Amino acid sequence: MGHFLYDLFYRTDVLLDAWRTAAHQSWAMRGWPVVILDVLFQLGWAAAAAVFLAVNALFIIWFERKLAARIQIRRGPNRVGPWGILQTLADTGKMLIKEDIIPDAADRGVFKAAPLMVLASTFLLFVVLPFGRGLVPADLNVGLLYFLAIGGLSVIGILAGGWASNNKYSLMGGMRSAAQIVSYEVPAVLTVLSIALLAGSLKLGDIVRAQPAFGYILLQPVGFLLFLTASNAEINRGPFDLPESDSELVSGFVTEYSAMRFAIFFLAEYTNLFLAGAFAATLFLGGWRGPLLPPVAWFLIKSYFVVFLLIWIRWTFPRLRVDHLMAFSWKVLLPLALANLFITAVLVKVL
Amino acid sequence: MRAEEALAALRKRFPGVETRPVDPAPGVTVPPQSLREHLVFLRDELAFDFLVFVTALDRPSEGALELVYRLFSHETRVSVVVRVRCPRDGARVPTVSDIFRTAEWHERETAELFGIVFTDHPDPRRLLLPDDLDGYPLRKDFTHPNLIRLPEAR
Amino acid sequence: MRNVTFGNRDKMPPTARGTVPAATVVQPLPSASATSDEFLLNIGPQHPATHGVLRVVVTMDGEVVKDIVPHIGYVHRGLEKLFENRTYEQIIPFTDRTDYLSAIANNFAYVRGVEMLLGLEVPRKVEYMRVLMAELNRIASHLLWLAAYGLDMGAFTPFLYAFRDREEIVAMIEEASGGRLTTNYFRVGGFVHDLPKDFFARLRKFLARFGKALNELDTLLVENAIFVARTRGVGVIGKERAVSYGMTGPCLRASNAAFDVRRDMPYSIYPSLEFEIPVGRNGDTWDRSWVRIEEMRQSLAILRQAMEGFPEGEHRARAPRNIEPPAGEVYSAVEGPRGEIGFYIVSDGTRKPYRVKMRKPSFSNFSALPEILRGLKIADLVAVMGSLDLVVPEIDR
Amino acid sequence: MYAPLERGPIGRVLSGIASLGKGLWITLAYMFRKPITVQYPEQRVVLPLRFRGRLVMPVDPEKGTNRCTACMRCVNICPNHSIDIEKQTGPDGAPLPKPAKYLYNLGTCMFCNLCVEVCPFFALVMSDEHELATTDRGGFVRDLAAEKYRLTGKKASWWQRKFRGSDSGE
Repeated sequence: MGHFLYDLFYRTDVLLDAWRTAAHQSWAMRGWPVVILDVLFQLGWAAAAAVFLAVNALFIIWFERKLAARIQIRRGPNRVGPWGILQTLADTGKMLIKEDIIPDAADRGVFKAAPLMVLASTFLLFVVLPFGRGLVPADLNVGLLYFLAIGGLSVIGILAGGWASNNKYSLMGGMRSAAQIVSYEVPAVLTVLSIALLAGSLKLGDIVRAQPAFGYILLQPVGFLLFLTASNAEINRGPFDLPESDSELVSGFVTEYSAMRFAIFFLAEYTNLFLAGAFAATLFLGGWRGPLLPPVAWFLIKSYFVVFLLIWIRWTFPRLRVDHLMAFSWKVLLPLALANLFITAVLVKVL
Repeated sequence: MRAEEALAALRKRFPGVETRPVDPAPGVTVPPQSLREHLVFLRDELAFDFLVFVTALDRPSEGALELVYRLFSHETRVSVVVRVRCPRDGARVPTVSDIFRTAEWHERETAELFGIVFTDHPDPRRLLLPDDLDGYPLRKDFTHPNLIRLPEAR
Repeated sequence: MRNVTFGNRDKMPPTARGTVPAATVVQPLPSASATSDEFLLNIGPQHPATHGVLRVVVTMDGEVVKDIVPHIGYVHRGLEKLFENRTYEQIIPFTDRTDYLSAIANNFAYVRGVEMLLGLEVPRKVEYMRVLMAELNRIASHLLWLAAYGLDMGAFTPFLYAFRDREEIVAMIEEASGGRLTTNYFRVGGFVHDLPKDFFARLRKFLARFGKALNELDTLLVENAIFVARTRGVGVIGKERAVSYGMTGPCLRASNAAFDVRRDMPYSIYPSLEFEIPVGRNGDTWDRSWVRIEEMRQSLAILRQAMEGFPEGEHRARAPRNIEPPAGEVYSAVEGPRGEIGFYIVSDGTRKPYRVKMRKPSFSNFSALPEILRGLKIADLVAVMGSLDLVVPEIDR
Repeated sequence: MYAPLERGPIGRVLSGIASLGKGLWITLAYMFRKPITVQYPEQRVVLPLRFRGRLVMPVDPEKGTNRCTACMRCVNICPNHSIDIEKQTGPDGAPLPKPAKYLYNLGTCMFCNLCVEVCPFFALVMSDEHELATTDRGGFVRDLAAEKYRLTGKKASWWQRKFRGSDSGE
């Protein structure tokens, strides 16, 4: 029993592999097509990811509200549940029973689809995210590319939402978001490339294993800051929250959304926040690796530490202006990322 | 320019300078048609660069509206009041919004509250009042169903 | 994009006697733009950045502001008409309500005007109390501006820090007057109550603490690189234009014009106090912010001096029970947090004023908005409008 | 400090980065401070003595009734005409110096305190009641004379000192 628990937490990959092999064998012995089993496995992963997504959102929203409150010498939510931890649950319940309003002039089909598009793109990212040793639905050999490509997809949903609302504020929010996500994708890609150079692989599992004990952050300090900034901008959070800057664009692309559809946008936003933290932890902080504690715990600690950094930054700084945002990406981050990549390439070659 | 010089120059140009009780600022009354040239003179020659406000007083007993332009000089720190009298019916006064930009809104306000037409005003729309309000509220004879007078002291 | 008009002009009833033309709610677009990329954006009356019910219709080209038409009057209460039907003492609480952030400055200007009409001398202690209250009120108002401006700029945290400090001031004012915003503290000839006993202890505590808190706010918002980048060189208005638009207060001083009613039309005990008048150099949005921060520091200095020289005496002069000033007129101006607050009071010798004209700083400051804003971006609109420190009831009155 | 112009381009960039760091430092320090929130319905701030809540006409404990003489001065001073008085009438129909009804319109009152100041008999007090929001406008007009309000606490002694002498202003 002790062995099993140890394996469960520390050598999940061995356990999972053994179990999967056993399942495959028994499945094949009955003469059933193995594809179905694989599909079932993937569905299991999807269910697990969905559960994690919901629980994580509950926690991370509470975490941000509580942390923001601490920064602002307030108490934050403290009425529902111990330390207000169930506040998000109550809010979700409220969202669910609220009237779902669709503006008359909206493009109904697109309007309804937009939140799901955004959520889908964040959901799909869980495919390559290594939670622990072997705890990854599919460790693709192009994992890094997959992360960048799918992560950029959310812009379609945001733009669609902004357009379909038929509201000028929404449209401007959507347009800003498109410009912003596309611009910040470039420095993000270049920074991630230098990681790929160091690790010699695009597979996230390999990248985690290739990192020294302290992670790539000491080899790539500038890269870490660049990635943090770029991913913060890609998930549209302060000080880069221009698509929904409430003092200018009321609420940007979510202005016309209410009830459940708004909740889905909200869920996607906070999942994105976690994903930004998780990928930063995976690429720069050594992912799930760490002494003593089980890999999953290390992974969550590191991810939430990055999330903490992002929240801290959000509640400290004023918002950028849209042209400064672009200028910052193209004139500051891009040259820095290029220089970083170049230096990394030279050093990798020389050393 | 010093304050005394400005006041002396003012007296020279306007012999009829009067000072109403309490307010120490000298006041001059000018006819509507020469208002603009006097204001330009005050602004350019005597450095009265700041139009504090424009308003009017309704004097129904005299059948007149009295426009009040209060100027202040940042340089000499002297105030001057320019008054224009015009009849209550069909009051027309030239705009000064090109001399002092702030007059644009003050004139729009005065126009709708007192019923004065500022000729050549660049933007003669209503400013504060709803579009469907009849009458000029700050005239003494204004009545409106929603305007209820306080009961007199018993 | 469709050409949008607001309201139906044809349905409007004709204006009285036809002398004032009926309002055209939106200026027609220039003919050239009808087919181009420009569109109208209606900001307000309910918008997070307008700080109240005012509305600006902006002609936009993408994110760039081409033209801007402000619409005001949503909270026009006809106060000047009301005043004609109120006795002099009944007007005092209404002056609070013209600008809920600087009720004391408004009280001050009005009460001083009535005292001038009456020829009433107020005790020395009253003057000191008035200056103390006015400066506290100025700090409170500037702190609220800073808080709200932080929100406009997307920084929520300074809001709560500023409110913490403002709360102390408001509590002090509340303890003295009984009201937090609409204080109704001033009376003709003095004050309704004397200062509470522990007022100076509280004030001393506040003065000792607030300097550091102000530096924190300064660092967090006004000196912040993102803030500087967003405000520096944005929304510039030169000295001459600013004066011509009748701007006063911090907005004017940011444009390098050292005009302060406290110094240039001296009143109360201000001539005997030492304070500097901070002046900006460019007249941009950052200068307007910086001037306000500096003004708070100067107000602290004034508070210290007024506290040290605080005399003993009565808190109210012997004023007649029925205030019936002799016929005459007066213009009484004070330096409010937003600029020159003036009351032009015309008396006809009865208990009710013949006419009270309120000269309010936000009115003139706001009228310069189209000039300041043309060619900037929509995000600048928020930055510039916030930096003007508008209080809408004061614009509409 | 009038900073941003004073420095060269490199100095501006460096001071800009420094300003961001300083901002982060300030917010980090605040994370470890105690919240200043007052948990409103449970905790309440102490209202100052001069706080102006709803107008009441307290019962004078010595007289057992209110102190109003229906002199109409509060009616006349009220800027919004929020107060009206119906006098009691004697057997012969002549009005008595007592209010039969003291009507106070909470909906138009602006809590200016003028009626309290003008009252020569100290019949009126601005109470500490401030949670006055309701969903029903009908309850806004109240008869203060019929209410028989009992003033308690510090405010009561403050009020009673005013007409029993030894008024120290506090």
